[in-house]
This record gives sequence, C-alpha cells and structure tokens, in this order.
Amino acid sequence: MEPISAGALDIIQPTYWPGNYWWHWLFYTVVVIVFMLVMVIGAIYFERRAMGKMQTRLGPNRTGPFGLLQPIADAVKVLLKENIVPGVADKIVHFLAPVIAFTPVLLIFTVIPFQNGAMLADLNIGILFIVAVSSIATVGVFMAGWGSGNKYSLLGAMRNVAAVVSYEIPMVLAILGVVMVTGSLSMNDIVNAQNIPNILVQPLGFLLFFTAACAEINRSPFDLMEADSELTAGFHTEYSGMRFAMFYLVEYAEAIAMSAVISTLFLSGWRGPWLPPWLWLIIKTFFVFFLMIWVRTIMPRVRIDQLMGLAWKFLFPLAVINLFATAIEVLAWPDASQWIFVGVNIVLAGALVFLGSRLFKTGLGRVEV
Amino acid sequence: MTTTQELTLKTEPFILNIGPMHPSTHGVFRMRATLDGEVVTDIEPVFGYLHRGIEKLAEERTYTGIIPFTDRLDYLSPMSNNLGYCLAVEKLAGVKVPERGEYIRIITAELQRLANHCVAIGAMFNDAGAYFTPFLYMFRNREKIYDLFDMLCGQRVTYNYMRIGGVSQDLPEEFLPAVAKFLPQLKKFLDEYEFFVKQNEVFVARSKGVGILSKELAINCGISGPVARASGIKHDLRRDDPYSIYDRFEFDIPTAENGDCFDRFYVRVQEMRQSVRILEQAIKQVPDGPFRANVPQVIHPPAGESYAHIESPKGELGYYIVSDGSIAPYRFHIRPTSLINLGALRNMVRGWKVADLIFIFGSIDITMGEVDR
Amino acid sequence: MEIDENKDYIYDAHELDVHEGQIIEKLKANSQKSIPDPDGWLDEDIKRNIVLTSLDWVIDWARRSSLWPVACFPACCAIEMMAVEGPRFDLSRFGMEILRASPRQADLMITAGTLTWKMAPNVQRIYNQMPDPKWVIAMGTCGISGGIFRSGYNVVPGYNKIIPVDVYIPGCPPRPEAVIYGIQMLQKKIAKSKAVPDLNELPNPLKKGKK
Amino acid sequence: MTTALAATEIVSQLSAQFPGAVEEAGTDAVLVKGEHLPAVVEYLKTAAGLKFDYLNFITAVDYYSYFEVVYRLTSLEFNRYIVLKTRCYTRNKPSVLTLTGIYQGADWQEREIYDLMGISFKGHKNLKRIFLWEGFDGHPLRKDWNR
Repeated sequence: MEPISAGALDIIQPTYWPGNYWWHWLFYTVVVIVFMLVMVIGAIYFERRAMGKMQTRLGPNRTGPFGLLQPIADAVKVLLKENIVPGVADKIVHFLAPVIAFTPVLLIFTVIPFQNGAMLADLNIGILFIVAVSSIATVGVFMAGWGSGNKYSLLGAMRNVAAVVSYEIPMVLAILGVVMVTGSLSMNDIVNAQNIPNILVQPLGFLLFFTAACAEINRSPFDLMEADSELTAGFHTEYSGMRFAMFYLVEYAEAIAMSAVISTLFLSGWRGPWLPPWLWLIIKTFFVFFLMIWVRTIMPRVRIDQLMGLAWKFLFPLAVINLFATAIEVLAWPDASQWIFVGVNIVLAGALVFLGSRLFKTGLGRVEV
Repeated sequence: MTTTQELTLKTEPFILNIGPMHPSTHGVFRMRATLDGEVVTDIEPVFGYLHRGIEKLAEERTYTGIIPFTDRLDYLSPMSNNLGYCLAVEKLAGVKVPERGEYIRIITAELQRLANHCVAIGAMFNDAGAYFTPFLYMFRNREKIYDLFDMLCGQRVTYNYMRIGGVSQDLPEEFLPAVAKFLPQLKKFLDEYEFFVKQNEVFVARSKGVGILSKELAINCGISGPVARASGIKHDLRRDDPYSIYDRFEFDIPTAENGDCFDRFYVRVQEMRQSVRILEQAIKQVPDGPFRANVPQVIHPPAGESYAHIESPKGELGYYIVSDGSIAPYRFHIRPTSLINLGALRNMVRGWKVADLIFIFGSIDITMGEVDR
Repeated sequence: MEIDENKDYIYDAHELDVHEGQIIEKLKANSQKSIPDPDGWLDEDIKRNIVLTSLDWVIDWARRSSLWPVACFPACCAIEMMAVEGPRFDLSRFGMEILRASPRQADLMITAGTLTWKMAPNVQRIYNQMPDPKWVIAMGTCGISGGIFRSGYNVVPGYNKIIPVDVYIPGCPPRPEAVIYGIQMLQKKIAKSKAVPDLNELPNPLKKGKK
Repeated sequence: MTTALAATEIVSQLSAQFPGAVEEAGTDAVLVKGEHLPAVVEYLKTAAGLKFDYLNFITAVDYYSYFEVVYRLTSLEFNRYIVLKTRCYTRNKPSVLTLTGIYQGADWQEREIYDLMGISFKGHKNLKRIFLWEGFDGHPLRKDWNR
C-alpha cells in the first residue's frame, strides 16, 4: 500500500508545473491575467487612436495624457453601472454566459511562450489545445443569445455558431502546414524551430489563418454577430454593466490572444534581436492586431451566405492544396534548404489566391443558409 | 417507415421588429419584418413616428412663414425644399425672379445636392457595415459645403435662405471664389473615393445584383430621382421640365441599367460630377443686379391652385398649393419624394437577407422628416 | 418558407396597432405636466455642505470621462449630431465615439429632434432601458419646447414631458460647438454629484421600517 | 418642358369612351365622376398616344361642401401631364374608388388621405391609418377638425 503522503506531494508538486513548485504556477497565473488585462486596455486605446487617425479624426485625447486613461475611465464607469436582467431572460444562462465566454480566452494565454520555456504549461499538444479551447467561447455567446430572450441576440448568436463551425476547418488545416514544417505541436518547439519565420515558409497558411481567425473571433469584416447596423448590438444587446464589460473584454482579449497565437505560429514569437523576448512578442502581437484594425476600418461587413461561401469555397480548397504542397515538400526533400521552399511557396500562394479569387467571383451567387 | 413528407420540419415565421429607434433606419422608420431564418419573406413598414403635421400647421401661417417649415422637411437638403416651395408660390402669384436671384438659387441648390449625396453615399456604406470610415470622409467634404452656406446665411442646417421672388440676402463677396476653390478639391476627392470603392471586393459583392428594382415597377410606383435613374429611367425634371434657369446649362443625366444597389451608388457619384459641372458654369455667369423681386412681405396670391416640382436630390419634390386669396394657403400639400420612393421597398427586399434589407433601405436614401412630414 | 410574389399587401397586425394606440393615448393623458429636472440635489448639496470624498472624485471622473451616447436621433438635429461626431468637431476626443446602439450599454441620451406622441412611448422605453446612472441632453428647440412645431397636433412640447432632462441646448439645430459646450456642462454637473451614498441614508435591513 | 394636356383636347375623347364620365372640364383639370375614375385612369394609362404611366401624386382638398381628390398623371414618353379631379359631396364617410390596382404608388398616398382627411378608398386592401395611431380622434386635415 502506497503512503498517502506521496500522493499528496504529487498534487502539490507535479512534474509538469513550471519550476516544479506550486508558487511558480500561482505566480504565472497572476502574471498571465494581469498581462492580459493590461494588453486589453492597451489594445482598446490603440484601436481607438489608430481608427481615429484612419478616419481623419483624433480619437480619445482628453482623458489623461494623450487620452491614455480613457480605457480605464471606461472600465471604472462600466463596472459601476446598474446591472439589468430582462424579465423574460433565462436568469441562470444569462448570468453564466459572460463567464463561459471569458474563461477560454484566459486559457489560450497559458500555452503562449513569452521566452524560451517561459509559459504556464508547456503542453506538447499546445496548438491543439488552443484550437479546442478557443471555440468554447462560442458556447458562451450562444448562451448569451438564447438567455437574453431577445430576437436580435438570438440572430447574432446563431450567426456566430454558424461562422465558428465553418471556420474551424480552414483554421486547423492552416495550422497543420505549420506543424508539418516545424515537426511539433508544442508552441515552444514551434518557436524554436522557426529559424526563418513561418510567414515566409507558409505565406498561404498565414493568410488563411489570419482570415479564419478574424472570422472566428468576429472581427470586422466578419463581425456578423454584433453587426451594429443590423442587429443593434447582436448577442449582447441585453447586457449592461459588468456583464457587458466582460463581453467587451472578451472581444478584445480574443483579438489579442489570436494575435499572439499568430505571432507565435508565423512570426517566430519571442525571437528577435536586441530587444528582450517578451517585448518582441508584444510588438509582434500589436502588429498583427494593427492589421486587424486596418481591415476593420476599410471593409464593409460581409453577408452571412458570403461568409459561409468564403469558408467553404475559397479557404477550404486553398487550405487543402497548401497542406498537400507542404506535405510533398516535407516528405520528398526533407534535407533541402528552407529558403527554396520560401520562394516556391510564395509563388504558389500568389497564384492560388489570384486563381481562387477569380473562381470565387464567378460563384458569388445567393446561397441559402 | 417514415417518408420525406413526415420529416419536413414545421416552421413558424420569425417576426422581427426593426425600428423605430434603430441605428440604421435613418431616423425613426419602423419595419415589421417576417423572417425565415435569415431570409426576409415580408416586411410591413410603419410610419408616423415623426409626423409633425406640417400640412396642417402651414394653413395657419403666411406664405413667407411657411419657408422655415420646408427647411425641416428633408433636413438633408433644405435649400432644394426652399426652392421648390418658392417656385410654387411664385407660380401662384405670378412673381418674376431677377436674373441674379435665379443664379444664386441654382448655385445653392446644386451645392445642396452635393451635400445631400455626401450623406446618402456615406450612410449607405454605414448600413453595409463599414465602420464609419467612408461616412466620415464624405462628411469631411460636406463640412466644406456647410461652410459655404454658413457664409451665405449664417446657418448650418436650416438655412431659410430663399424668399418668394428671390433670396433673402445677396452673395457675400468671398462666396464665389470660395466655391471656385472648393470644386476642384471635390472633383479630386470624388475620383479617389470612387476608385477605392470600386476596388473594394466586399462592397462590390454586397451591392452588385442586390435589391434589383425593375424599370416597370419603378414607373408604376412613381419612383423618381437617382433611384429611378439607376433603374434605367432617363427622367430628370431639370431636363424634362426645366424650372428656374436650368435650360441654360450643359449637363448629362447619368443612368444605369441594372437597378441594383451598386448602380444607385454609381448614379449618385456621377450626379455629383454633373452638379460640379453645372456649378462651374453657373459661377462664371452670375450677373449683377437685384437679387430679389419687389414683393411685399405679406402677399395675397389670387385664388387658385398651383403645383411646382423640382428635381430635389432625392427625386421629384412637389408642392401643391390651393389659395383662397388670403394671406395663408387654403391647402398645402407636399409630394413626399421619400415616401413614394419607399413604395417599392417591399418588392425589393423580399427574398434577401436581413443584412441586405438594411443595405437596400439605405441605398434608397430617405429622410424621415419628409416621409412623415 | 416560399415567397409568394403575388401575395397581397395585407397584414393581420391590427391588434398590435390598436394596442400601440392605447399606449399612446394613455401616455398622452398622463404626461401633461413637465417632469422636474433631476438636479434638485445641487441646491441640497450646497445647503448641507457635504464634502465629496476622493472615491467620489474617482467615480465621477470615470463617469464624466466616458459618456457613451445612445443612438436616439429622430429628426433634423441628428444631422448636427453626426457633424459633431464627424471629423471637424470630433466628439471622439472625449471618448464619445462609441455610439451604443443598444440603450442597455449607454449612459447619455442626446435627444436630437422633434418628439411626436407616436414616438413618445418608445423614447420613454429607451430611457427606462438605460442602466443607472443615466443622463439626458435635450438638443434643439424641439427637444426643449416643441419649437416651431409646438402647436402641431402630434408634437410633444418638449422631452421633459416624458423623461427628466439634465441639460438643454437651444438652437434649431444647435451648432456643434454648442453641443460640445452642453456636453461639457453635463460633465461639470456630473463632477459635482455624490457617487458614494451616505451609509446613514441607506435602508438598514436590520431595522425594519426605519432608515 | 412638361406640357399640360389641354382639358378640351382630351374631354371629347373621354366622353366618347365613357359617356357621362366627365363632370366638368376646366382649363387645367378634368373633373371625373367618382364611379368612372378607375376606368378613365386605366384608359389614360394604356391608350396609345396617351400613356400616362406615372402617377405624380394624389391629394385631397376639403372645400366644406365637398371633398376634392386630385390626381396628377404624367406620361414619361410624351412628356405631358394631366390633372384629374373627383369630388365626393358627403362629409359623413366620403369614399372614392381606389387606384391601387393600377398604380402601386397610390397605396400609401391613399392611406395618407384616409388618415388625415378621412376619405375612404373602396377596394383598397390595406386601408388603415398610416401616420397617426389607431384611436386618434378625427382627421386633422379637415377644415372643421378641432383639437
């Protein structure tokens, strides 16, 4: 019979905790949460200023120096607002929805390396974990749509579920290309393997993943579940006060998390000269986030059937072709220099996107959804 | 054994109330939309949320006192409304407007058309879901037109500038040079804007072939203005029934064939170019002289009735006035362009998605002040 | 569902219309008196000489720095409201470019336009849907008193017959500068309000019937 | 210039087609008897050489002793217009035949007249108040309406 104390020790000090001590784990958890909150506040400020500049106006600049305190004022105000639960709402579902939407976003950050090995959990299936966890937020969104008892919310939630289900597939296929090139599912190993950033080795994969990520986290032009001009505020129409703040937080935290994932997978994560690694990660994350803001500012929203059409008619075939091409490259010439593949893949990506867009245009009819 | 017949799902219509306070109903329009999933199967428009009773109020005002009401009808183009009303009263009373007054009217009306189309195009993009950017770029140019009007009459929206027999005050000295300076800027901006919009795949995908209005239906519904011209009806009152001095200017009437949302955008942009053309001719020809005919403040037109219509930015705007010889009109009726243009909305949106419903509605360009009066 | 192109233009929503009419008539009968502006506390404040705490200051600062307006744009003033949002006057400097379409997430209602009796129940509903604390700015003469449409048969003479109004901005429509000035006046007003309630004034659950 | 179709020109044609339809022919307008109105309009819309296919507007005027409903039709092809009028001499539930079957654009304008002037249009499929609410007392554009 095994002594009980050994089992207890296993719980306190399992081998997969960073540094093998529970206080390391606690410290990292706190760091991740604080990091995410600070990043979100920065992202909100950054987005509003950047969009202001693109829209020939200034953006917030009155609250604090350069308007830096604007997101904090927003946060304090929203948290102190009255919380309204509509009479027809399903109270429990309405209460739980923001929590369920919020948790998975935090989990994404657990597997993103800030430095070589500096992450909460170096899972050997890190990227699979992200794919699995990131779609849980949809459950929260659908709960919000259903529990609010509002028709606009329900429509927005249904759109979101349809979009996420479709966009998982091109997203995973795009990731598979990266996994084949680097030969690992662990985020840390993926970064370590990127002597050439994957955006060059997998240019098509980057485009597909960026588009699919935008659709999955509902950034414009795929923000159909919020759709200001159609569905007032979409799935969170009936949310106010702190619950709404959580959804607002989720929206930006998801964007930041996806930007971080993209910079880890395709932009060689924390690697870079001169600056400390964590700063490189933040810079790259904000660069990807800026791309998202840019797209949001210049694009009208697509329609739901066009959203589906894009996933199944355009992204899916391209992702499959990309996967095959990568597989052939990796299998046939495992020892060839990656720089050859860079050239080949960029040409292939350009040709495929061009052909795909021509073909896609011809098939842009009405699709019943 | 189950057959296909038994497996068919029973569906219920999903009735969605859009409006009256909805971000993209251009005011307080309300639609009861019946949906099948995302597809709009039927809509019922509900009006009256801005019904201020202008036609009744006008019966207790003098003829000059009605001009402020017309400003607030279609608040995106008050100058055109003023012009139409003044023409109707002048027709009734037989007043001849001096040359300079006519030119000032044309210049202001065409500037107003530019300002209106700025908002129409920008708001249409907003309804398509673009996050404010195209709207704000259009607004930046609209501000410049507002400055010109501000210079003219000291008001930004409700000008109350035209009078029966002319305009209320003469052009300030710096007005015409300012217009001459503004027009090339606008032309350049329009080229740029159109280029970027036509390159935007998402916008083209959203607008091409969406919300088609056939020519026959457009005529049957009495639709006028850019919406009708986008459907291929080459009808423009400035050309077909020239009022004021429009017969002196050279301009084209842009039309399109398909009658979809893209064509409505395209026709509006082309119309802005034509307005610039008219303005370029007009500012060179403005003569000296009185800007207003010698008309008493309180006029008694003879008993009778008159109908004057103009090509307002939204379409045919008409005023039907019945006079009994007193200082106030006996009956004052406005032909509401926006209300009549909405007449085909139901035919245009059926079978399209909710997103298209909003977009098609935005592409018609209505103002609730004019719909409900 | 099949779309029948030849279906007649008939709806059986008559009960809905009748119901709406009843609501309007009821509201019309009940709102003949103006609702007093919710700034009685200003006088009281001076009388009792209450000092604002620093927590008050922080909360008031947050509230006045981030006023999110709800989209309530019935008529002409909406154009000037858009101009205020636009590039030249640029309300985004004050962090107010987030126009919430859903009243549940807004703090400020800028009533830009004439209010008609048919619209009144909807405006009241929007106001009720906004979470506390909330403020209302009556923009334009129509919003203050009905303006030149005051004698109309369908026009509510001022928003304060329906909802309490904090700040009035005159003008038909007011110029954007005036609107920004009005918003700053509201910010001043918010800065003076007491955000943290006195503990003595709160109802004590232990002592029934007493404060 | 959109020219008026002189009433005298059309009256003989109309009288031949619909005997007794024209009540009175002024210089600028033709006064048609209420029961013949849809037939006359249908004829004006379809007859070759007339083709009045565009309905500008419909309105109504209250002259105390009678209501006058005014129709203005335009022919886009020939660029001509004609003004038709019809009268109803009763103040209690006046009614006119509808034109919605001929022009779809007449729908809401007829509803507007019904709402504000209280003239009902026989045959209109969806005749209910458009601007004011159900239960509003009276029809405000009538001259004897009092608040």
